[in-house]
Parts: sequence; structure tokens; C-alpha cells
Amino acid sequence: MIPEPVRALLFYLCAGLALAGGCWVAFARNIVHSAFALLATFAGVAGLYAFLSADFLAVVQLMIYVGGVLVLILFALMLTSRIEEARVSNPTIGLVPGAVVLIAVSALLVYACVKEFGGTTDLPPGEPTTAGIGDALLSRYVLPFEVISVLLLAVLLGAVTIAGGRLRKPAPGGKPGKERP
Amino acid sequence: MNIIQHVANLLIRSVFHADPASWPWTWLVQAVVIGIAAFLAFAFVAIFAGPVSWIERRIAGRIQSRIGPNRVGPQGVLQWLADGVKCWLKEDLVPAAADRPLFLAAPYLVFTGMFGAFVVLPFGAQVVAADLNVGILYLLAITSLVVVGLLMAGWGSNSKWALFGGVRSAAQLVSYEVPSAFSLLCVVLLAGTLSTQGIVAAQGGWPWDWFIFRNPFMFAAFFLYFTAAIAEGNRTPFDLPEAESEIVAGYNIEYSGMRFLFFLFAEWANIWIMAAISAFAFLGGWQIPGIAPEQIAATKGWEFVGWQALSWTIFLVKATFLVFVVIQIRWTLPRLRVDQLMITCWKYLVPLSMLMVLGVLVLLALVPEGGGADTILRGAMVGLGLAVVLVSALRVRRTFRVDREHYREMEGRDLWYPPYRLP
Amino acid sequence: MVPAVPPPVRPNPVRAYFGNIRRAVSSTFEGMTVTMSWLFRRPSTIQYPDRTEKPVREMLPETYRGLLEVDLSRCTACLLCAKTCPLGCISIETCKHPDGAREFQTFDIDNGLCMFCGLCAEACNFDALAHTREFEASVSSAEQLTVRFVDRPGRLVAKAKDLPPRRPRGSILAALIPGFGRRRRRAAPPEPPASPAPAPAAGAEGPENPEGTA
Amino acid sequence: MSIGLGHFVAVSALLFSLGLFCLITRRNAVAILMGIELILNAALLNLAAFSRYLHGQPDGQIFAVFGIVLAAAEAVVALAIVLQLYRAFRTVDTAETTELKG
Repeated sequence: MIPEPVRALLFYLCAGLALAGGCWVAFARNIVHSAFALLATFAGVAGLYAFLSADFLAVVQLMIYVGGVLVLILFALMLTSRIEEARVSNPTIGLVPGAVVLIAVSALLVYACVKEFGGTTDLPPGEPTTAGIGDALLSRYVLPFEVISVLLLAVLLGAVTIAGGRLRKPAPGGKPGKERP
Repeated sequence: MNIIQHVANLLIRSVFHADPASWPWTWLVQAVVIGIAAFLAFAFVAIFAGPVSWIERRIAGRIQSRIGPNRVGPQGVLQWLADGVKCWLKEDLVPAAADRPLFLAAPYLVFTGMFGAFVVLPFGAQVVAADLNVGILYLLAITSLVVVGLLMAGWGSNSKWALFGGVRSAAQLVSYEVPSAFSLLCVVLLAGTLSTQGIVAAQGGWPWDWFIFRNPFMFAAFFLYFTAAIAEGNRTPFDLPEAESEIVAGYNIEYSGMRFLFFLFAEWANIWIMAAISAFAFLGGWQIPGIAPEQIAATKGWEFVGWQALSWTIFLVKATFLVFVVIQIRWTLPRLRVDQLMITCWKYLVPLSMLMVLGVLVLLALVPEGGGADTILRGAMVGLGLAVVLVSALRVRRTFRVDREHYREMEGRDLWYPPYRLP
Repeated sequence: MVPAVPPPVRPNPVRAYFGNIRRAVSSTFEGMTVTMSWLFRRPSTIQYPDRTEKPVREMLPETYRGLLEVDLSRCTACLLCAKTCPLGCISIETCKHPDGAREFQTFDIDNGLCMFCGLCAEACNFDALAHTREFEASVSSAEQLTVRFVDRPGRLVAKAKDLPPRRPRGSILAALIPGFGRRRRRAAPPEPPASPAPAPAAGAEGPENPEGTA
Repeated sequence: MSIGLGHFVAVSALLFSLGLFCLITRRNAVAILMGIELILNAALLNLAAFSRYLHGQPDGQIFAVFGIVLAAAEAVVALAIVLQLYRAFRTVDTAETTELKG
């Protein structure tokens, strides 16, 4: 129904959002900015999921990544950096090897992708897959589904135990443990 | 076929004299129609959020034995316009040490989260912007944008009060999303679909066809959802993020002018959205008693329009009634403490809502729909609902009468103030 | 005999849990019915400028310390008030004519500074400077806060021997500033029907409605 | 031009490289976690794209759902550890918390 150029435009919009967010995450000097840029990445990838007519996946992506993971990351950031350091710059190390790896890996991967999969063409919009996913989760994939639920319970307990317990202060004389007032 | 395609096809046929199925520009016309629909929804939010603020202030005044705004326009109905213009004309301040991009972007993110919910709200029999097949999940997902927006505002303001407010608000939203999702899960179980229109279609026009009166667990789930929704909307008694006695005004303290207005706007719109979700998920939505949706779809011309308007009106009346309840709760209950807030969620609402899901599942397996037991259950629940309404009306009457006697003794005048003066 | 102290009862957690739920529901219900009943009650506040039975000024006590006014026909320019004022909000200037008569140049009272302590009125020996019951002092610019009492040039300073009677309080301010104290004042509306009367016509619902005349 | 599998995989590859860059260069533990999230997103996007273009069944989406859940679980535990790290060292800079190096 939607003609080709518009579809392409939508795709590039979503992909651009995701990649711009990714770049910002990777290059931002302010760590809070990079956390908020993660929102753009997640939203862009959700848009790409919707483009793949995986609408359930898109919604789950928004719900869990944006509503859960991102909020957790932001909480962790705000708990571990102090308000007076609002403009904390994001410390980096080894920028040169990082840049080399970035350029090499992205060039290699993109070359391989385009060479291998560049020929496939667009498919018409697919049927909604939500019901199919639900059926499969409770029939073919019921074992992983249950295992995941056990894992979630373990994670819940583990996270509470780790975060709630008090560690002993590292022994004096050790390198770390820089006490700040 | 939803109303947007309907209108677009009509336009193509009548204006361009083309066949919508084969015409190459169908998508363009549809995009324009969608744009117009989005604008109408925006205007609806704007026009609704304003008067809701005025209604709330009048009701608040009356409950507190005050008068409330009654100067701008007859009975003050234009107060919201005056306030809006005032806010608009104010200076848009950015604190010197604020994180400028985050500070500037936050109100729009919050507003996007609120406004996005309107996409799937079923206003009428065919009136919905997009009948997504993951509608309910979409509603839950789009709300998470609000969380990020609030955190952004809290951090960007570079003020500890704003930061506290933002973090509190985010913690509250994330926590209360769990019971509200579980309560909506009960609805999804009964309806067998995630689509909002599908949920409405699975109910009926008469009260005994509504999901709230389907069985006792749904009855409880409605109240659980309503409580959780109030908390998600940061309304009293859960308005910890804006607790003015502790953190001056919460995440929006550093904002002024138009950006502050956006926050307020989102809050008022959110009241309406949660009332609308409760109305369509539990109270039958736009269903007209005595006429099936298929019959409406089969009508043509003005009759079709008439039925649409009626269904729309029914939905709006239900949602507005719930808005009124939310407002009254605000002026009834005191604010909770932070620990009480979290206890309410995790120790009471979450286990209870899980219990409701379990109960609905069991009843779904045991009581076949349309059977004798089902009928008895529905009848009993409708009776319970009527009893609640009746008892509360009698209690209101008794409270009023007792105080009326005292007032007459003390002042020598009648306490009665006709409610038609309300607005 | 001392009654035995009962051992502390640990509440049953299950009962406490469900008791909390029951109390939450019942207290919310109870509270909602009470607030609902307040929707039908007469508001106990009165809207201030125009819905009161008579002007608020007239309901204030005689000793109310409102805006200051001076009756220049009784003022001997002794400067006691200006010297007493802790803030220096009164400024008086006179000049002497060759024939010995003194003439007011300025007699300004800065209401922006005044804190209404009443010391100046206390110090005035001739009952020239006094507080009025006027309290609506808002003006549209800061300069207007200063009230200039010398209305015409050549106003002579009074002699202590022959003072005219004091003009009624508030009349000088009212004459000085046109419309002062009479702003936004409408006729007091009638009392609303005391009994649950049938709804009046829609016309009675206008802004002139007796809203809040208690 | 038509949008094919190559486009999605290319986007995913770029996201992956950015995540890798983040992982290598960042010193803040939370920022490293963000890099991991980028990499996971890239992988999940690949799963969904392959399932749509090559497989035609929603199995890839189911894997992606599992992946999202696992990512959330991983983030929760990692952030709990980060919090504990901060409590012990008053910093989350990975270059300074090197007690195990001896």
C-alpha cells in the first residue's frame, strides 16, 4: 500500500535514529547524555522491528528496554555520580586502538553484509505475528520459556542480594578505597 | 475498516474520481487524513486538558468550602484560557547550570509519551487512530517514554529537588506499571485479544456484559487498575513526585512558561487517558446498549454518523465520570509517605493483582461463558455494583443531613447549596 | 492490687494484612461520601471585592492601620512624623515666604516603604496624620506608590492656634486619587434562596449570580 | 531502491561496531554496560531480520524476545554489581578499581 520511496524513507529515518543514538552513546563526552541517547537507539531499533512487521517485538523493545533497562541505567548513573558533577565527562581510555577497531570491524562487517545479503529485495508487509509468538511460546518453546522464568526469579533474588548486602570495606593499605568526604 | 481509511477512500472517490485500490496516490491522501486526525486528537487533548483543570479547581473549591475560579467568563469557564495565555507569555527560563539540551527536550518527551497513548484509544465504534493488534501493550510501552522524560527533567534541571522528584517519579511509575499490567492482563484473558477495539467488542452495551461485572475478580481488578493508574499519573494520594511539603514542586520546579505548561498539559491529559483506559477495558467502552457493533457497521449515511456520535458520547461520558472520581479522590485522601507508597505497590497491589489473574484464569476454565453459572455470577456482580452505588448515595445523604441540622442551629440558615450552581 | 499488665500482643500478620486492606477500602469509601456531601454545601468564603454585603473597608475596626493620609489644613509641618518614621517614608519640604508665611513644597508618603507601624500617627499632635481603613494599595507602577498630598502650589502651613476640624478619615485619599477604594465595587447581590428551590432560569447563572454571599 | 536484508544487517553491523568501540574505550562501568546493550540490540535486530527475510517464520522473533529478557536480566545484575562497586570503592571507574591485580 505504501509506495517504495516512502517505505525507504521510513527505514532510513528509523535506522538514522538508531545509528545517531549509537554514535552519541559511543562518542558523547557526558555520560548522562550517552544514557539518554540510548533512548534514541532503542526507539530507532523498535521502529526497525515495526518495519520488519514484528510489532510485538517493537512494543516489547520499548517496554523492556526503555521502561526497564534504560531507567535502571539512569538510576545507576544517578546513584553513582554526584549531583555536583553534573557535567562529568565520560572518561575514556585507548581511543586510538578503539577507533582502529571501530573502523576495521564496521568496514569488514558492512562489506560482508552488503556482499552477502545485498541482493535480497523488499517483502510486502507481513501479517501480525503476535498470536504466532504466543502459540509458539507455549508449545514449541515452552521449555525455554519456563527456564527463562526461573532465570528471572534467580536474577530478582540475586540482584536484591547483591545490591542490598553490605560489602566489607577493602582492607587498609590496599590500592583502592579512595575515601572521599 | 477503520474510519481513517473510510474517509480517505471517500475523499478519493468524490474529489479525485479515482479508485482507491489502484490509484497511486492513495497513501498520500491517507497520510494527510492521518495528519488531520492527529491534529484533531491534539486539539482534543488541548481543549480537554484545559476545562478539566477548571472543573478540578471548581470541585476542589466546593469540597474545601471555597468558591473556586469564577471570574473569567461565565462561572470562570475560560479560566484555563487565561492561565494558558499567561503561561505562554511568560519568560522561558533555563537555569544557568542546567544541562541545556536535556532541560529543553524533557517536556516534549513527556508530552510525546502522553500523546502517543491517544493513538490506540477507541473513541467510537470505528473511531480509533490505529487499531494496533498489540494495543494494550503499546499503551504500557508508550508510558515508559514518560519515565525517561521525567528523569531527563529531573537531571537536566541541576537542582536537587528536581532530581529527587524525577527519581521518585520514575521509581513510582516503574513500580506501579506491574500491578496495572497485571490488571489489564485479566482483561486480555477475557477478551482474548490485545487490540483495544477487540477488547471493547468483547464486551457489550449492558452493564452485565461489561468486564467489570463479569466476575468478582474482575470487579477487584478494576479497582486495582484504577489505583495503579492514579499512581502512574502522579495524582494524589500518590503525588510524591510533586509533594510540595517535601520537595518543593518535584521535577518541574525549574521550569517556567511554555515548558511548564507542557508538563501540566501532560498531567491533565494523563488523567483523561487513564480514565479512558479504565472505561474501555472494564466499563464497556463505546458499546451502545441494545445494538451490536455489526449492526452499526451495516448502517449507511447519516444513520451511521448518528450511531457513531452516540457511541462516542457514551465513551466520553464514562471516561468523564471517572475523571470526576479521580478529582474527588484527590481532595479526599492525604498523601502517602514514600515507604508507604512502595509498600502499597509491592505488598498489596502486586500480589492482589496476581491473585486476580489467577482467579480469572480459574473462572475462565470452570465457568463456561453464557452458561447458567455465568449468568448468576454476572447478575450478582451487577447487584453488588448497584449496592455500592446505593449505599454510597445513602451515606452521602446521611452525612449531609446530620451536618445540615447542626448548621441550621448555629447559623439559622440552610446548608443546602444547589449543585447546579457548581458548573 | 496492681492489675497485671497484659503481655504485648503481637498482631497476627495475616490478620493485619487483610485488616489493612479492609481499612483502606472502608476509609476511602467513607472519605469519598463525606467529600461528595460537601459538593452540596454553601461555601463559607465570600468573594472579596464585590460580593460582600458592604465594602470590606467599612467592616474593619476603627483602629485599623491602613494607608496613611494627612489633612494638610491641620498640618503645622512640625516634622515630628518624618523624624519618628523608622523608615523615612515621609518627606516634607516647606519654604518660607518673605511675609513670614510658610508654604508646603512637598508632603509625600511612600507607601512602598511604609510598614504601617503607626508611630507617625502616634507622634502627630494635631490629628493631622492618621491611618485610614484603606488597604487596596496596588498600583500599576512603583512611582505611583508615593502619594503626594500637596495638591496645589501655595498651600500654606497651618498655625496651631486655629485649626479647622479634622476632615473625615479616608475622604482626603479618596479625593486625591480618583476612584480610590471604589474600584471593582458592585452592588451587593441578594441572598440566594435559602431552601432547595427549583432551578432558576438560565439567565440567573451569569457572573452577577449571588455566588458565595454567605 | 528497495529495502532488503542487507540494509538491516548493515545497520546492525554499525550498531555492533559502535557498541564495541564503547566497550573498548570507556572506563565508567555503566558506560561499558551501555556498549553491551548496543551490541545486544544489534544482535537482536539481526535475529528479527533473518527470521523475516530468510526463514519466514516468527521463530527469530521469539529468540529476540528471549534475548531482550536476558538483556534485562543481565542489566539488573550488572547494575547491582556496579552499585556494590561504588559502595566499596566510591568510584565506578574500571581503571581505578584494580584490587585483584595485586
